[in-house]
Amino acid sequence: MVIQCIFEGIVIGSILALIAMGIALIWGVMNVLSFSQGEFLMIGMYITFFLNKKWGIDPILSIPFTAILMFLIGLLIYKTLIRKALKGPILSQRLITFALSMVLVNGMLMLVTSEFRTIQKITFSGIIDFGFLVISKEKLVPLTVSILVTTVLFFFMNKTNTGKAIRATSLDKDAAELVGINTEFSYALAFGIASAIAGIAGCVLAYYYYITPTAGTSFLLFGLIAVALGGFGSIFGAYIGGILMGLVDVFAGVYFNTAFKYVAVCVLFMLVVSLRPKGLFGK
Amino acid sequence: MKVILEMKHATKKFGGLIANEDITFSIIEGEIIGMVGPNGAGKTTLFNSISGTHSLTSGHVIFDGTDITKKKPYEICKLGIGRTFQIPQALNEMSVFENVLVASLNRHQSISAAKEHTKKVIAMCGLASFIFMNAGDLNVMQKKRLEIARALATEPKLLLLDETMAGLSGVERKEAINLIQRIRISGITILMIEHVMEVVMSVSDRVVVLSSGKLLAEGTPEEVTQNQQVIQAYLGGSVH
Amino acid sequence: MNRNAKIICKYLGISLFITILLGGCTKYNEKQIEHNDYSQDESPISIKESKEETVKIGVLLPMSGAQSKAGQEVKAAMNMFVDIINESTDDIDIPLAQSQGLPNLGGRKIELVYGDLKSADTALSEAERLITSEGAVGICGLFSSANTKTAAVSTEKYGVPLMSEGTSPTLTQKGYEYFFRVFPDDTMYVEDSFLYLVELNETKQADIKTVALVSEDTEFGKNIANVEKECAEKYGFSIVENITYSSNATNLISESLKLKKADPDVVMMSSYISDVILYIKTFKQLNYSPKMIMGQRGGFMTSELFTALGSDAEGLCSTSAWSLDLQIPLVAKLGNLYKENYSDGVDMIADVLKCSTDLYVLCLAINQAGSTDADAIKEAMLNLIYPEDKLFIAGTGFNFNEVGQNVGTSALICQIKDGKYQTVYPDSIKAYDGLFPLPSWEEK
Amino acid sequence: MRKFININKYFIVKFLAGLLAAIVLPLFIKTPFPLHVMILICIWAIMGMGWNFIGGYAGQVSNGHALFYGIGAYTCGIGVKNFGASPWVTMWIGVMISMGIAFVLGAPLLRLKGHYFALATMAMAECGRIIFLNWSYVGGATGIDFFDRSKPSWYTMQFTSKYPYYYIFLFFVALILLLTKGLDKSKFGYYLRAIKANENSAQSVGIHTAKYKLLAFMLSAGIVSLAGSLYANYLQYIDPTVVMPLNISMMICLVAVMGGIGTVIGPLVGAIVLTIISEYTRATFSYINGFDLFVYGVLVIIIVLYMPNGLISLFNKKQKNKILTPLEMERK
Repeated sequence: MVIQCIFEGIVIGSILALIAMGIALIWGVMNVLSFSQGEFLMIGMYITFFLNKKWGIDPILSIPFTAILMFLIGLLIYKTLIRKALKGPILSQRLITFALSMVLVNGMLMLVTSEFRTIQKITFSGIIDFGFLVISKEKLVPLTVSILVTTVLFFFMNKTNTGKAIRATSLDKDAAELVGINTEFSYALAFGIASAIAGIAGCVLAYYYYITPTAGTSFLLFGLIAVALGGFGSIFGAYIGGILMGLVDVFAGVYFNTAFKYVAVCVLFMLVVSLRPKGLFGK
Repeated sequence: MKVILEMKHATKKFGGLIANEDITFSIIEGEIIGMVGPNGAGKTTLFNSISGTHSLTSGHVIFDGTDITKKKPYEICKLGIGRTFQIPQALNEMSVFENVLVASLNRHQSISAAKEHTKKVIAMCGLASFIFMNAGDLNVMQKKRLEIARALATEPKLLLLDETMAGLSGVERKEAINLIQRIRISGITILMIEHVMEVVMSVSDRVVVLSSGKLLAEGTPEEVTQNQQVIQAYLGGSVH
Repeated sequence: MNRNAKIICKYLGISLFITILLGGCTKYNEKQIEHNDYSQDESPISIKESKEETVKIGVLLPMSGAQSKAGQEVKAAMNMFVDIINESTDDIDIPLAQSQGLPNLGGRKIELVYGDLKSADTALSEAERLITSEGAVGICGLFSSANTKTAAVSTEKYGVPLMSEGTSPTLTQKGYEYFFRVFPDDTMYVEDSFLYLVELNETKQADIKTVALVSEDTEFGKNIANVEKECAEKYGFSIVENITYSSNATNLISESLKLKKADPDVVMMSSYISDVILYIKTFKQLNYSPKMIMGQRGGFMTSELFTALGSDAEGLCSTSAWSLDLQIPLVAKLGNLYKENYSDGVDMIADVLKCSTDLYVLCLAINQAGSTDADAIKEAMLNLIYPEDKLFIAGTGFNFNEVGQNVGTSALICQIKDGKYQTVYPDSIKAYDGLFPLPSWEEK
Repeated sequence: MRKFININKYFIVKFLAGLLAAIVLPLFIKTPFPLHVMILICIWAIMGMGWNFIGGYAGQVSNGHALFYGIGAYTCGIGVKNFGASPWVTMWIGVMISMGIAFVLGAPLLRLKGHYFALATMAMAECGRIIFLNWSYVGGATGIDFFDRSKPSWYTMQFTSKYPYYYIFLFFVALILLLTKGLDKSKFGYYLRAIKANENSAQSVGIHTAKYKLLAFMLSAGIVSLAGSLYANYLQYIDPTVVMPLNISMMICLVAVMGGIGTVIGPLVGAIVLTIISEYTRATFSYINGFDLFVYGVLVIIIVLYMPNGLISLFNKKQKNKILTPLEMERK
């Protein structure tokens, strides 16, 4: 049971970690708390769904396409909306992303109705039953993908020039501009990457979650908390924050009370930030 | 000859880094003390320790007979220490007048009395023509003025000035020195960090020299400039 | 002084502008509404009879959010009934179908006015808007119990009949004057599900002893859980696990793990569609196959269940008030009419029929009363005459008691077989023998 | 009192003119729906003004004020239902409880900065919602229903007509507007603004920042709780999904931001505009699924994007560019 809980906790954590990384990126670079990240996840799920329905593409194969498409959507939203919003006060920025999430959910509702859909044609499915541990193959996908994405993102941010430019922008925008970094480009890129990651999260989540315009909303709060828990500005922190949230979620549910499991998550978060106001790995 | 501030073996560590080590000196009421030292000597750290931004790792700060080592900045301000910041921290989005008004409220309970006081301080600091400007829109010199005005409005006994002259032109500097003299005449003790030696030498009664976190020398400007250690550590480059 | 005058003018100007805006929020009818504050005996606002052609009925449906798909289906079914009433429809042999409009009101036709049902507090304001601005003489729609309570604040205040299928037994205990429910409440549904278990034990030696209760944490789930606890005790089943969970959760792992560990004979669930999908998928992933899953309508009684879960939905049971396979010719006729002309090929399901039947019954009562006055409608409702051979629901007819509950109704239990709801209980109307226990996931 | 409250006479004229307009306005309205919208405006205005103290003046953006809204509503509901108390009394008990909770939670949470504070308050409200949802004494998910058509009276604050509600709520709006105005140019108001601008320099000029932040948090919690009590009495039914969802917390911010945070009448303006948009779009566009909220969201984005300092900046523009003489300044 404990092993099962750990496994499931890490799987849920992986999804949260993917959302959290996108939020962490936007938070770190633009200092915006993005409330629309959950909706990017939802759009990613729909892209995956329609690819699957039309051409029978397996969600895992649709990851590159979804990521690129979401990247472009992210860029578009950045160019049309966020760039202007960044000139306003921080609170307005946050509320604009909140209103954006409302627009995306309801726009999607108008386009595809609220019908609950699931992906039917899946190559990875079935279970491996060890008795003490049941591994569902569908769940190995989020696990692997989140580790891969984290690693790629980590290397991108630390080893490539573009990544370094984004990090420099996040540390000090003016200084970065002085040394010739195109901060505007960094911002756009960061927002695009964050959307792409949310899209990837949508792909892997579509493996076993239902798809509906409001599906992303419930992930948002926990994604946000995972970022703050891990300490913003660090990709690694967001990842650990996500995994930790997943574990707490499952263990609190199984060993404490299912009705209060989210209370446990929230209380843990409040305790951590009361003691460490910058999160576990924040500097 | 009343001692207003006493530093006793003040030591401040940030993790493994020692910013201030065993600093002991005292300030007498009515003096102007200049604090000099190369960059990274720990001057601002010492200021922060005195004003309560952070507390000392060991040692004591005694102000006017009270131990203020562990006190919070606002308590220290209430006791009578006003400070400016090296990088001006104006209350942006508030007007110059309001900036100073907030500080005046430290000693004045009623808004009207505080306003009266604010006007005096603003006039004294020569900011009268900017009172309706947003503090964020001021230039650096004006911001530094505002810093002084704000510290002054809290009606301190001791004023800590952190590099208020840096980056000022000759004329502006003269005005600033004038201001410092006026402040002194009103009976306020001043401890100032300053890089501009000309200013330090001309206005200070005594000078404290810090280097690498330690107290190197203390004395009148003349004494200090002749101190061999000081010349080596700080002025070394220019004396040949 | 001049400046003061200016300011006053400015403010009055702004207020005027706002008044116009507010006025624009509503389409004014030629109705005069008189305010008559603080009188307890009469309703505060009396709506003078107008010479309008149509009888307006307010319909509250979820237009946005997760339930809006169900809302659309209800809307389609309601339109079907409106067409049946307004046009002369010969092949559907129910009262009001042959004539055009309501004969006792001089052939006045029915018109639906819609409101959005976002949450419990919008139910109140939208019901009020439909009554006072749109001139609705009755309110029906796809209500939950919570929404019904707030909508009732408005309908009671203005004295307008409210037809709701909110199933909480508390609704009929509150002493509402103008509240009516055509179909059973939770007590009947839950009682029936336990009776079915007893029957399984007797006829099939199913040996069911333990049940686990799973309920979502809003009113719907909580109420049912309470009734289930009472019934389990009454019929001698032991509850091995009682799970309350947050609806629209990001995962239901811990809930499912707990169930798997407790391993009850029957899992009784009250969940909305989103959670049903997630539960079934999670069960499958954890290789947990309960012997029986007994749903309490909600998510188990939606057409999306089949599209979302496909073959995984096979064998799920749910209580219901109606089923397409009822052995009544009218049922098939209505079902076909709906499927062919109104819903783009989606089968009619019980919740959709329930809400639209509400509308139909309301029209019957209005016609019988011969007036749109609420008290007359109530009077007619309590003495509703309906030929029993023209029924299209299970039970004996429309006989409302004093608190507004139809006592002529009965519950039934359906199981999903071959992508359809098929009645398995009660014995008298069952379409096929229930499947118990469910096969494991590999065998499906 | 003179040194605490500082209201000039032009404000009083404006205030009375506005109040007069607000009192006269409903007399021209013949249907209850616009009156309902005006009642909602009052509720949102109270909430926005309450939130404004901590979020607008002190700059500590709380995204969890739905908790206090819910506590206010619940205290009223329980008081009326279980103890037969008058809402006039219970609403103040609710204010006390909210302030108490704000005091306890505020002490650790107010140490957090920026987004962390927002998230922590969000988590706080979410905890509150789940606890109330599962707490059977307060009715749990079933909520509290204290609608009783037999007892309309001033004692129970239940009326068959909407007019008394409107005027009661308007009274509280006026009261809190005056309170805000009084505090706006007081020591408290200046201190909060200084904290918002720069906590370090605020401390350096002798402001006990933690204390003032906590005071502002408690004050705003109390006012929002008051709005909750009033709304509960108007709706006469409450459950956690009505009074405590995350959306309410965000909407409170939105009301204040739309009008202009840190200003006296900003939240009021925001409440008027936002409520009218919200109700108008719902009444007009709800025929298509989701269209009303879509339009609503787009309008919100446009307003917040092009008026980042709130609608109030439309009115204030002229004054900002004007150079004031010292005489005029004194009035300010």
